Amino acid sequence: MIDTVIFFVSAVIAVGSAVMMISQRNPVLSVLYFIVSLLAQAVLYVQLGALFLGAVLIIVYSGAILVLFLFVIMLLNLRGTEDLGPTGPAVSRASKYLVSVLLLVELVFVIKASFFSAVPVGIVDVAPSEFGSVESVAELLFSNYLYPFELTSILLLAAIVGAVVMAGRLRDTHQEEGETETPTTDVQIKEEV
Amino acid sequence: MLSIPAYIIVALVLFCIGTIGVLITRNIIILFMSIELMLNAANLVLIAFSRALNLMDGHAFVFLVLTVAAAEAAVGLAMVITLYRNRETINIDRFNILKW
Amino acid sequence: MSEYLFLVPLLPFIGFLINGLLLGRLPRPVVSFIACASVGLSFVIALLLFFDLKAMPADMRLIEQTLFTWIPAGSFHANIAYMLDPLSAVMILVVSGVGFVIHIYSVGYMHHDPCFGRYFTYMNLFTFAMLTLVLADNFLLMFVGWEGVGLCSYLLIGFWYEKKSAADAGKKAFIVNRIGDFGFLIGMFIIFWQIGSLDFQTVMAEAPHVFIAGGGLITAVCLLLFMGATGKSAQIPLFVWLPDAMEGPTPVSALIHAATMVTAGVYMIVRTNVLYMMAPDAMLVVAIIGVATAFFAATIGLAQNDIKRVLAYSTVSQLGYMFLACGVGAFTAGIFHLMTHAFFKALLFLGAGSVIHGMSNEQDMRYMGGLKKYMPITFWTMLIATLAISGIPGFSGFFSKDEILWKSFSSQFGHPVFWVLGVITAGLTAFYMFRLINMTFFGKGRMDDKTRKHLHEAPRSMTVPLIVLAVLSVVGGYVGLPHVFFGATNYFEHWMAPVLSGGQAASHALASGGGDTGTELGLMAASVLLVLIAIYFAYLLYNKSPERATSLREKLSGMHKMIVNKYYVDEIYGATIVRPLVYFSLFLWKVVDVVVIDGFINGLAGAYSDVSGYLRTSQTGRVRSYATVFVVGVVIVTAYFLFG
Amino acid sequence: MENQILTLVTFFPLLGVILLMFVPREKTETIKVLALVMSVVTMLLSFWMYGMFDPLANGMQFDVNTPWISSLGINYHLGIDGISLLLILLTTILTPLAILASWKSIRTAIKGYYISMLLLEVGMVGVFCSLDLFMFYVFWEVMLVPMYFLIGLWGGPRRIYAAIKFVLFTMFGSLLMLVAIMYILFEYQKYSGVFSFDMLKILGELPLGHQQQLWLFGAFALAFAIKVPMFPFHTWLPDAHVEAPTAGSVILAGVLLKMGTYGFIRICLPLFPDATITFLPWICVLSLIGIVYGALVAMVQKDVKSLVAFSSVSHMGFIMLGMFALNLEGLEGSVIQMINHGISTGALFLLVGMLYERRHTRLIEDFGGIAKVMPLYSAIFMIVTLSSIGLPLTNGFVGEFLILLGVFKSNTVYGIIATSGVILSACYMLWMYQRVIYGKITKPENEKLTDLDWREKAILIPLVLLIFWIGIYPKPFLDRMEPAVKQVLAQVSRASTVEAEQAAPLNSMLETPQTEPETVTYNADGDSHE
Repeated sequence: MIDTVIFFVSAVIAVGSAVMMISQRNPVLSVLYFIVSLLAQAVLYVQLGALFLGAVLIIVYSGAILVLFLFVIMLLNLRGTEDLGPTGPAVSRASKYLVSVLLLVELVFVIKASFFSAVPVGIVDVAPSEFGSVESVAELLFSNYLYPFELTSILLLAAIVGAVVMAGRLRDTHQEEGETETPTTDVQIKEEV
Repeated sequence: MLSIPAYIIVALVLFCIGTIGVLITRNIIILFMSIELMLNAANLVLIAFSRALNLMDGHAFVFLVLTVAAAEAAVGLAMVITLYRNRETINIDRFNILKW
Repeated sequence: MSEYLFLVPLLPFIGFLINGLLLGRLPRPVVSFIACASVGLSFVIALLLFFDLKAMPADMRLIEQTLFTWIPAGSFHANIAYMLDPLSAVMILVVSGVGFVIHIYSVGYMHHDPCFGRYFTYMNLFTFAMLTLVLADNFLLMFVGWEGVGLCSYLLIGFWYEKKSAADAGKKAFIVNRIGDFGFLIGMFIIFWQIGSLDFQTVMAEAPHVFIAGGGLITAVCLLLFMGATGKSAQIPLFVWLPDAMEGPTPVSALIHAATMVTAGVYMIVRTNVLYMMAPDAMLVVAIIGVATAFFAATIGLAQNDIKRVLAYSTVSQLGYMFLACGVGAFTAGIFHLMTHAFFKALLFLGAGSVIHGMSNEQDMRYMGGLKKYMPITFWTMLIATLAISGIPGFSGFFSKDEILWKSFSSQFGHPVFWVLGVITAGLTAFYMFRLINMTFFGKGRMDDKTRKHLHEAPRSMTVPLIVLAVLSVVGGYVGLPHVFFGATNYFEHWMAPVLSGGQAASHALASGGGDTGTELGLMAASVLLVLIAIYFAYLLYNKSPERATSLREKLSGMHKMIVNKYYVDEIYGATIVRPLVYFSLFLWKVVDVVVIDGFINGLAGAYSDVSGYLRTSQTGRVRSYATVFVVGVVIVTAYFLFG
Repeated sequence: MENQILTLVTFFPLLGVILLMFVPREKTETIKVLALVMSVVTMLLSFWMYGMFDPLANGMQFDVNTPWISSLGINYHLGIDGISLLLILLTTILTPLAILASWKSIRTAIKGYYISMLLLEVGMVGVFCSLDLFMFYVFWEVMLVPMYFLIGLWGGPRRIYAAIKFVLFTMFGSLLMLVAIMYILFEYQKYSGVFSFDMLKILGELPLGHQQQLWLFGAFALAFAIKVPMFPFHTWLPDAHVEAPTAGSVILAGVLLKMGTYGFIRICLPLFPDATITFLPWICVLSLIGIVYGALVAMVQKDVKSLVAFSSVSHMGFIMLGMFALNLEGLEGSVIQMINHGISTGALFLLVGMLYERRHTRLIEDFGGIAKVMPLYSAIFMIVTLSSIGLPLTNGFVGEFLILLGVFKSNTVYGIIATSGVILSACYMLWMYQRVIYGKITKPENEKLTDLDWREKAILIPLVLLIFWIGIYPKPFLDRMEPAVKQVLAQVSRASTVEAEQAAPLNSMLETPQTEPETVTYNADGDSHE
């Protein structure tokens, strides 16, 4: 009984904060709402027996990636006050909402049609003991999914190099001022916005 | 007692909110975050199903997806910075060089 | 001798080749010698062949010679083959004889003309084509000659091509001839379609079995062939080109537009008399058009001031007579008149030529007058010719024209109305001919004194042919003396009889028409009387008191203007046929071709580029709109799988 | 060596092209001479072939049939009969004349020009002697490309539009043809189990239902009708001619138009006899319109070349009408008229080209009084005009007379309307001739025009001789094509009788008079010797 209550609360929080996230003008607030939504999702993970992944989600994902977002927002000094130009015509905005809702309805239909008929397991009782534990995930990762695991490491490496090269400081334009190499990336930020 | 479809429906709702976010917002950062949201919605579905089928593959998969999400966010944000550096704006509609 | 038949047409052709290929390089005397010699030689051969033919028994008079097969196409065999029978014998004698005389004449006439060689080349080519036409043994070869003479008349009318009127006249002549040839061609096709061959012998033999006498098909054939004849011999609908053909040099008018080419139509009808005898209503049409043309042309001739135009209309009128003769079944009379007409009309034209030559190219009679003392020979020879053409007894014209008038009255196909119109036309002919004589030779000279000083008699090379023709136009008549005059045998009729033997029914019909000589003499007297009255009137108006002519002209001014402007026939043709045709073709080109077809295609291309232009706007460049399209795609696909 | 003669004649110009590649661009003289020598040698080869051709034998001669792409059943199958022999001769005679004619008029990219001329010749001769549908189609397309360059690169001011229009028109047609060829291929495969493009085999063995024949005939007929050109599809011709260089128009009018009519004779008539009879009234009416329409519009043209182009539309209308009279006279007339049209219109374009070289204008009113300044030119122009009008003793008459005869026998009404074409052709040609040649010299530039030099004489004299030779003694040509024409007629009369009643006025055509050959058992000696 308690599970369904937890489920409902966290589901509502997740959806609510997600909605708040996309409707914010100030990016910082939207990041924070996103973190709240992630936390709610982590609760759902735990309910579904994915203890390890819940933790990973909180620590790695919202801890690292979203902080990176925050960091970039601070870097670009965005206060949500930039003029983002006129919002598009109402009809195109409305059509976009409509399309997404339509997508939602269809997916629900898909789930209704496929799930209840094909997969017998609708309701499940308690999960086996170490279902979501770290050992089981790790054991699987290093057996069946070894190649993808290694590949993701290369992927991360590529991402890092890419990010540094792209967002690195503009060495060539400043060479002539004879400035010493400053370790930190000095991005030309225009004061006036 | 867990009703798996409920979790999936929540995931779908999150997914569609992510879609709306991508289509509506004109701020690149929020656009990225909406994409991240859609990714997480997908993870939720994976976990729900792995729970329903009692298979750990779902978890492994989610783990990999998270790493990809991280890599993608890093590169994406780097691009945002370069874009901002060139055009001093983060309104995505300004970048329409591909216009006919 | 008969194997030299092919030489008759071939010699002028050789003359043509020599003069043509060595155009600028031969000195004038050589050119004129080659030209005249070739025609002269072919005349001599023709004469010899004539005597050969005469030696043969009457009903077997035929010389044939096949050179080579021309077009062998399955069931259709056309070969180049020449045939000489009494009819074509007469024709080749006339053509080569008169042709030779005119060649001699034109040596003098064209003496000062820069394109001397080109003139004689065309003249030789014409003689070749005319001889081929007359000697052909099948319709196709005759058609070759037919178009050949059409071409030569085009070249010779437009000889002085720098004059726009001459070039136009040439083009007009060719096109009108072509319209005639259209009918001739279709007539030939029907004959071939029905009989399967185009040779005269087979056609004349097979015709009675294949065609039903008097039936629709045979009438159609005859009318179509007659259409060809009207085109070539300038009869009512298609006569407009002959008066304009006077733009060419005078000897050309004499040879082509008086003596030979224009008579090709008559020859063709006489050649196919078997067909015509089987289609009486076609004969009726021929007669009607003949007499109508005669009368109509004579009226126009009354008011013409250009000496050559008067003669041109007189030719049209005399041709009308010949067609009248053929129409009433008197083919022999037609050919006889053709022969005599060739003599005196050629003489008239050559005379007019020497007059113009003397008057330094002045053709308008109003500026002439009193030339009698300056050009005695020309005057006397032209007087003889005028007497002949008016039908004064003793001259050739009388015998041939009177024969036609009598046959038009008495023959089985004839009708008194034909005779009445014929006699009136004879009167008119006499009137305008003597008007011409009086205006040019009598009265006081109306030309300015510069030309008066230049007035001179034509040189010997021109006057000798005049004299020769004058003799012929007197003597020519006695060949065909009607037997009503003290029982003389009509040599010409006997000579021509075998050719008409094809239509036995016709020949005895003619004989029975002979009837009582009394009426014949009576009619003859009536026509002579009318002619004398006309002559007196002409003398009265144009010699004694010219002012009376002017007063008469005012009184009948309306009618006079009509005649002077040739009943506006050219203008009517221009307005009803030529101009609408041009506008219709302009319409076809500008509207149908450019607007409709090209418009459709260019429109297609335009529409294609518009559509692609429209589709292009979908590339807005904004990432978000692309994302929307993604989602829409996903929705559609899932919908398809869900509900599809 | 004998049976390889066809390959030699077809691909000898290709050898010329290869040799031309090696000559450096700036040595224009050597390029020109080499191109001329190559085309003249091809002409001599075709004369030799003409000598060896046996006029009496039925079926295809000099037959070469070696498998090429055997998996698809494509054979390298060449062979000619009377009709293609004469057309090949026409091609190999006109090409050297065209090359000689463009000696001075072409100054830009000379090497490319002569290469495309020789390539064009390969394409043309190939079409005339290929007996394999696939090869027929390949040569058909090969011929299109150089023609496009000829019009597109060396043409007049609106050359791009004209070239594209020309290519699109022909391409549209030939795509339909490709579809039809494919259909036949699979139909034959279904029937005999093996793929084969071989015309003779398909002709001999493949039974085609009436409905199938209709569609196939439609596809092929459209492709050829555009090429002929027949009435509604003709608008590309005047543009192409006005913009093409002199040599281009000579080849275009002289030979390319014959592709369409040749296609009808070689493919449409024999392969689809039933459809031929069903479509007969349509094609006859269209060609009649073509005759009258072409003549009328030609009358009001301002530009001599477009006048001659429309006259070609009219003449080709005659040829089509003669062909669809479906009797011996009509078909022989139309084949001989193809040769005549090639010669007389080719000569006309050469003459107009010579005037264009001197005065750089083609408008009729810019001329006048040429006869005074250029007498020999005017004389030749007169002869060619007469041949195109169809005056007896010139080649035009022989063809026109036979066609009219044939048409008259098959349908009198068509015959009468067609004969009116004789008058119209006289009108527009003579009117043009008078405005260009006769009259006083109105424009000062016309005074100092020089008469023909030796090169131009060398081009025109052979054509004039041909005009008179065919006009006076066409027997050798008519004899050579007779067996081939009888062959085609035999194949067409195979049409099932059920069709005959439907086309009532034409029944007189079916029982052609007594010369119908003994039932020619179709000796498919063209069988590939597996």
